[in-house]
Amino acid sequence: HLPILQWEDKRGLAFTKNNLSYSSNALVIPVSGDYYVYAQVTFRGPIESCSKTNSVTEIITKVTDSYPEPTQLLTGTKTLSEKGISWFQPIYLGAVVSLEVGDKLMVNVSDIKLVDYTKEHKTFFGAFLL
Amino acid sequence: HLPILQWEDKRGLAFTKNNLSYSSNALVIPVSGDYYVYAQVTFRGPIESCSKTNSVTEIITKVTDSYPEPTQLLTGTKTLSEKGISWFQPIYLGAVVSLEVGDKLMVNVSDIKLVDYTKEHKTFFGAFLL
Amino acid sequence: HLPILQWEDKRGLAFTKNNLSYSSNALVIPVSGDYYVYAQVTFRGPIESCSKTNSVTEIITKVTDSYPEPTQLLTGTKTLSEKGISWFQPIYLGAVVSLEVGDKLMVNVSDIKLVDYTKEHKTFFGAFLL
Amino acid sequence: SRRHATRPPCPAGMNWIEGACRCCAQCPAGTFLLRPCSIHGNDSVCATCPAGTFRSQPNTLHKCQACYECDRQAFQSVLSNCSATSNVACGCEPGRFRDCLDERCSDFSCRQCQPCTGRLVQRPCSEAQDTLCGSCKPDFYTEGGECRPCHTSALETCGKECQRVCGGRGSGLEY
Repeated sequence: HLPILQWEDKRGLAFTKNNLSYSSNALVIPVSGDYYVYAQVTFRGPIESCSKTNSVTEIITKVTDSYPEPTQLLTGTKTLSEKGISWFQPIYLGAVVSLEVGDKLMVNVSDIKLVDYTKEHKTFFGAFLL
Repeated sequence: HLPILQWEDKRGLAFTKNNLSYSSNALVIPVSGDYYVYAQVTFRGPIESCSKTNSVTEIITKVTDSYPEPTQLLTGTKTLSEKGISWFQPIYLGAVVSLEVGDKLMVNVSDIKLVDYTKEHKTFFGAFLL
Repeated sequence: HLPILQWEDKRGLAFTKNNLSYSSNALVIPVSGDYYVYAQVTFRGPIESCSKTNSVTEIITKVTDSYPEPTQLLTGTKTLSEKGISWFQPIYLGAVVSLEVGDKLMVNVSDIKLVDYTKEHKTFFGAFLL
Repeated sequence: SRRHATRPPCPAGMNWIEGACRCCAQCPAGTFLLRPCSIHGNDSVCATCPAGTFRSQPNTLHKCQACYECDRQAFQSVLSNCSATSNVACGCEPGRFRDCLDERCSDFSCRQCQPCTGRLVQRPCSEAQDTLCGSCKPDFYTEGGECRPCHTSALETCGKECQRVCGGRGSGLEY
């Protein structure tokens, strides 16, 4: 599986409420219903590593006790044409999904070393019940 | 007019409820009000066709009985700098629009052959009443 | 500070309601709460100016009486690889933020001359209370 | 306020069903949970995944997952169709190989295998990788990175690779 991002859930602009909690890298759904789920990851490079990056991918995934495999809910995949020079690439995803109590939402990325985690307003993740 | 995308509305992650229905390639608004409307289209190429693609465009459009022409609600247009090699380009759009009962929402694209229709989590479309 | 965009708030698709008002380039928050705030800016170039553009940035900012400096809420920054030829680059941002009555929301951009303001469906800004 | 009832762990082969507040037997792969079980726990009502959907594992989900589709525009071909228990598997049309987007290769396009014109094939084209071309075939000579047939080479530039062909043709050559 692709690496899973960790998130800040209290400090700065981050917060959780209405029993939507954050634990072990996942938002935990407190009540069944339809949620608007969204995330933006800002990728940046190049980084000193042998592999040359051709693309970046962000996936919002659901894990549930009712099924042994994660379900990919939303995917953003972008090829990169910036060669060698320093580049930035944000990917925003958002949509309504039906979720059950206890479901866990996570964000996976193609390469965690490419994620710009330096500023909370560039990479963020959230959900709200409709 | 630009080609209109067709959507799956029942299988997998797709669903409709609260009388927001899908018919003839459009979401049909059941009650007047303000809706958050969103869509992502993942474009990919190149495809073996004479035309070399310089840009991709996604437009969420409204058709209403009270006016003979479609109204462009949201537009995402992106030029492509990937030359010849295989490329992926997602475009996400979302905003609040005021809609009337019976209005129809559709997604138009610049070139339907460039749309990645292979996975439901890469190309999606929806709306919810505020 | 980065330039602040001005917005149309009445004509065409634009509207304000529920006391969420627009004044001096800002949306003014009428009641404290959690809001989904979003904006898309379509950038386009090149423009006749000496500076060659390497990147474009869009920031949704909060200004509040309780703090003398603006707070960056959401940022989208993208490097450009289109050389010299005409290019388009949309950046969409959206997330839930906690706001207080009287807070002002604005959109800043890296270079106002690069903003495609010609069509309301290409560049837009809004918020709604959850 | 209502004390949050802690959920008992379910026995193997059973999952907790929130709505029914009890453990129910899992539905087998290829099906989904149509109706939760009664208090007996083992009488979950399962239904077969509708066409175009699948579940590859035992589950207590209300829907099946939508099958992927192979990307015709990218010259993908169907290796195995989607069934109730497995997603579609896509490969490349003959004469093409996978150009993967990243290591996972869940997204790929199918590029034409290079023909190795005038060269020896060191490794034939396969689903996973392009043909690997070797050196020029016999009776071919290299020019500008390409392999050309010896009979096309001019007499005066006839190299040693082409002695067999040009040597015979120009036997009366004075030095």
